[in-house]
Amino acid sequence: MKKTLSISAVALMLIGALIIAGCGGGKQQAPKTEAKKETVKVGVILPLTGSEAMFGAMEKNSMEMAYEELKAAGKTTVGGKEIELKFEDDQSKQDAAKAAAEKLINQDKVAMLSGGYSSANTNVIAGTAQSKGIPFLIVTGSADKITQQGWQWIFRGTAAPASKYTGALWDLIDKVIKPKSVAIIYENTDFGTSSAEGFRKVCKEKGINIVFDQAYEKGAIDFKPMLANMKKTNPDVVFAVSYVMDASLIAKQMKELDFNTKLFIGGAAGYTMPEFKENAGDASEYVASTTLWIPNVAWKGAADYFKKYKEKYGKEPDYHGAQAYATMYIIADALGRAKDFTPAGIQKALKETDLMTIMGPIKFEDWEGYTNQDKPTTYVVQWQKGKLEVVWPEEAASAKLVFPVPNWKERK
Amino acid sequence: MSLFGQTVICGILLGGMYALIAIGMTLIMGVMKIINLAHGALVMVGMYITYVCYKSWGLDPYIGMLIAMPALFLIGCLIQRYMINRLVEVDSILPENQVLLTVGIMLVLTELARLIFKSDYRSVTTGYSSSTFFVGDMSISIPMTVGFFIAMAFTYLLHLFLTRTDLGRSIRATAQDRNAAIYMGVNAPRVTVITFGIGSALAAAGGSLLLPLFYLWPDIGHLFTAKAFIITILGGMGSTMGAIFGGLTLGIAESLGATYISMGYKDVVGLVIFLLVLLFLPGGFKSLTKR
Amino acid sequence: MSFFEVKNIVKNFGGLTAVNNVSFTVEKGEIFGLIGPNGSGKTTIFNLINRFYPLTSGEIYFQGQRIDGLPTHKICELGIGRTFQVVKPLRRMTVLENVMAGAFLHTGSIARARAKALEVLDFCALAHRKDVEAKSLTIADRKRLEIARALATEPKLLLLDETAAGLNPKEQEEAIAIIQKIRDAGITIIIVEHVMKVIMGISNRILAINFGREIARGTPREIANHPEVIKAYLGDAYA
Amino acid sequence: MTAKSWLTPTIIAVVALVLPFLLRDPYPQHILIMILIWATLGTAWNLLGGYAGQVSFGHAAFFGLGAYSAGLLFLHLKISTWWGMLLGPFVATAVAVPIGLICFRLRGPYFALATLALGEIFRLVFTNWVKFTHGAQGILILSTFPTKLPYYYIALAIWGLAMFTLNRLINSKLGYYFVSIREDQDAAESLGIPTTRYKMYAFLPSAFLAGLTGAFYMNYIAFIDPHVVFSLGDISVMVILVVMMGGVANPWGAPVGAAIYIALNEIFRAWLGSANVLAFGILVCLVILFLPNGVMGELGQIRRTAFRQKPAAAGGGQK
Repeated sequence: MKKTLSISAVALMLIGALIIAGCGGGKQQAPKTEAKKETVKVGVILPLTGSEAMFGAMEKNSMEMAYEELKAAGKTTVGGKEIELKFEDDQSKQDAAKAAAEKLINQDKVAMLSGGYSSANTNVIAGTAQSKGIPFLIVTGSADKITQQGWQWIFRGTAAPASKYTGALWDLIDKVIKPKSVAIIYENTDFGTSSAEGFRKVCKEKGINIVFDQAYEKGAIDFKPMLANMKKTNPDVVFAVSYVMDASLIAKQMKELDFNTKLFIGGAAGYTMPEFKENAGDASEYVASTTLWIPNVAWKGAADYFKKYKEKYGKEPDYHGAQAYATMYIIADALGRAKDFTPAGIQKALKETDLMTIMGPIKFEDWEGYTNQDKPTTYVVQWQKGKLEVVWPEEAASAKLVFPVPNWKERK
Repeated sequence: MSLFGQTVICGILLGGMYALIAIGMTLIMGVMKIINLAHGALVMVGMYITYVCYKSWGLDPYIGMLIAMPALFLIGCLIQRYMINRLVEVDSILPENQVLLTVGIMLVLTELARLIFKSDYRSVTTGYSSSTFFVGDMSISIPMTVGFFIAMAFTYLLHLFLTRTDLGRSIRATAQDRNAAIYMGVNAPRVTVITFGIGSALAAAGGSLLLPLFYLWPDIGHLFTAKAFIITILGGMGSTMGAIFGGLTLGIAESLGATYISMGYKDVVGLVIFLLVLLFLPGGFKSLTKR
Repeated sequence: MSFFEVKNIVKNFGGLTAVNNVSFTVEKGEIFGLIGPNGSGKTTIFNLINRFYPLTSGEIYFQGQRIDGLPTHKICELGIGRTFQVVKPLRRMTVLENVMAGAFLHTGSIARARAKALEVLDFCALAHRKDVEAKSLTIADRKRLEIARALATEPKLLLLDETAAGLNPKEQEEAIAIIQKIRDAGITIIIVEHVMKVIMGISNRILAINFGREIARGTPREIANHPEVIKAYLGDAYA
Repeated sequence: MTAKSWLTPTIIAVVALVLPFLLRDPYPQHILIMILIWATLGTAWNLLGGYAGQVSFGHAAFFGLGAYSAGLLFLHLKISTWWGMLLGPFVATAVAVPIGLICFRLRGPYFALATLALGEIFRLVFTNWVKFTHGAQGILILSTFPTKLPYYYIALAIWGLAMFTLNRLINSKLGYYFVSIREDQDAAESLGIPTTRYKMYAFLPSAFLAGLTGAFYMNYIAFIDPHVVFSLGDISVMVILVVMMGGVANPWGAPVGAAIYIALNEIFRAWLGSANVLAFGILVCLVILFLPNGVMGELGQIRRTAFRQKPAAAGGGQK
């Protein structure tokens, strides 16, 4: 009996191996109809299922939209070859991200990689790409350390290191807000922790008193105990790094607690998204946030992108979509300039990038310990009458900052 | 002092919400003795039904609840009848494969929701979503208070149902000793089907009450499943009153933990209490009243 | 000092007293019977002896050593084996493996455990079913498996809980034969039994209890004629 | 041991050794490595859950401790994460001792829930103890080897160790005792089996192997964060699924389950797009409904169907 079991075990394992080998031919993805033309493959790894799927889907849509535009303009044909996007789902899990990266590099022989939403998965993809010597252009993953390793194959254009999201904010703080005390709350994720760390560091340099500093686990129903505790310290300004829905709950519950500050500033992520306004309702009014992008930013094409996306997919995109859209343009630009499609050739072309996108000018530079990292342009925005307005830097402003904001009870 | 008061009030209201979700689970666990990891997913389905009612027909979540509950009752009955009850008859090495079946159900429900509704965050903003009243300088959320009292009412109704009706008594008999109940002529498979249905309907009620003040996306279930377990064990499996006490204990413990330790560690506080009760009071709070 | 002694044991479950101040002694080599109506506390006494439940108060001695307070497995190690009224076969193990699980108490070697188990199975006339999974045994064979498994731990004292319950007359005869064979092998036995024919036929002495309390003790004949015992059983019959 | 009983392991060993030369592409090799990782983790779980019947919903704790032992060595002492392969299993085992002492007082669903809670506590502590663990930022290293082959053989060796350990344990007195405890703890105790101690004998090697797997995972994937390695859904529950699909209490259960899980996951991911997790969920339901003891378990069952009979009802109770 033991024997039959073991033999069937072997058989099963072999069958399993054969199946894998079978997919090895790469036949699972039906060849495109225009396959006669040779292609340059670009692997894109995004979370299409799992907890981050919402953003993965938005980024995939945006890239496809950009691709169609480029194609219409004839820019997807580079050096006689057609750019082909190969999307892989990382299931919001890093095992799958690793598998996807391995598959794209080794099986599909992609010329370069892109994608990467969560910091964790971006880390794994970057590690794989670096050890294989394949260029990887990050879309969203913003952990500081990804571009701090000195990894030559990793490029980050449309995303800032998490601790640099606050660039424009400091200017605003120095010139207008001049707070004596700040409170920091942040989700205990990679992005939240890095952002808070960056903010804390600058506060200390500037001698701003941090009166409250706490991390929380995302997905809570009730933030009031933490907020009540924070209210007691009476900070001039609150700086909060939160996911979309935590952000709206925090705003709402601050209102419920009648917790007034001179200004509430979100650290990108949740506080700029349409879902934030929808859920927080009037509690979103006057909430400010740093951000990398908003639809009415001055860069050419930004508003068009927003409009087109909304028409096509029936939903408002946020800066994640813009990142993906701009990334597609960077890819097409770099591949268009590349002398050959070897990894080194593409790496060189990427390095020489100097492109204007809807995210602003993109260049890959080495600075402050970062490698191949674009110097981000950041903005401070504020919700005013249910619309997101740029309030800083002043030259890009679409509205004037309301500061200090009126107390909850003084609002209509 | 007002900080302490505010913390406790938040805890009590939050506890009421937790309790409502947990009542369904404690009923199911009490009768079937299985760990139902799909419970949160059932809450999620209930929330989506209420959400659709709101978006399509403008029904207030409190009314949408009346549609979501029977719908979930039906879904629960089907799951129990055609899936879990099938397993009870099967001779497997580990009875825990029932748990794994609920994991499968959870995956299917979650991914179906994702296919239909995408992963987008949804929310229902009603006029009263963030309305409050103040006692001294302590703020009290109105929808949470309403939810709290509805939770209490459901618990009381369930208690009446379990003690006053024949069906309720059959459910209790099955919970106490399945074999003995069968000898006494109780149709145990049917009772478990109805129990699972009621448990699911209560999960839907909990979800609907949370909808105005929370939000919704396909993976939301995970948040609730863990809480519901903790409360079920704190209160004692199968005890509706225990679920209320368990919910309040967890709510208050989490709030105090968030205020006085750190928001990041509040879940640890809940889990530690959970472990302590498991070890030193294995019957939950229910066993205290029996002595 | 007696071979085995139970002294004033009491067990409360919540407000309920299941065993109330029961004492008895058992001498080496005898068969000691324990009778009483349903729910009178017989099985509870077994569960107290091998410490499935802790005593509320009282003392238990085995070969001069106090054993209440020792964990269950230790009590078995000292030489007290038991069977269960509601049989507990290790369902997915074969009959042989069941008995081997008992035989491993005194050896670490599979070969020796197997030899010992085969020997015991032979003794209990169960050898022909040795490769059957325990879950597919008949009730009579399961009862026998209980005994075989306990015997494999080489007990000096064996607690038999309702070994003949649910058996037909022929199977009861066989059960009696096995019990006597065990006694003849020099193992002391305490037997809880509902089937009067069995217990009256083989016990040296009998203790009758009701509502957790002693109501009579003596030889089988004395017990059979004891008014309290008759009342208890008639009452039971009317219940 | 007869010559025959050595035959199949030898064949498997030979096949496993030459397999990477048949599948030279790094992608299938990566799949094989993932299968080996899950096979080892599954084998560790199977020892405790399948054989001794103690269904742990918290094995991610040991996997994560192994991974973090390796990662933290690098983070704080700047020494290679490979040393974690030595340290990790022992850390996991050491932590398992108090956990075992606590949880083995509980039975059935209570045990399962206690381990679940402990696993979650580890995740939360490692997330929030930022100074020591870097919290959710995780630990990132650069892979040591550019090719897959070294990883493959290390993973194979670990799996071999796991299979060897499992086989040695279950084909000894311990194996009989484990199964006795699983089948009926009271009966086992009454047969003189110190059940808590023997549960520990199953638990400690199980934690050791899980820790070893975790340490290897750190080295191979080259990035860990608490959310991933202490995950309830993706590690603790998934390992149970893997074993249950393959076959509970069957030495080949974990490897077969791992092969099915990883291979199907990849196939579904490639073919079904965003419906891949849905397909997996449906598959889980079907497997558990129709193959309740897993693929390997049911193979044995089919053999036995010939004289299968309904177990007689256990005697009614006097209680």
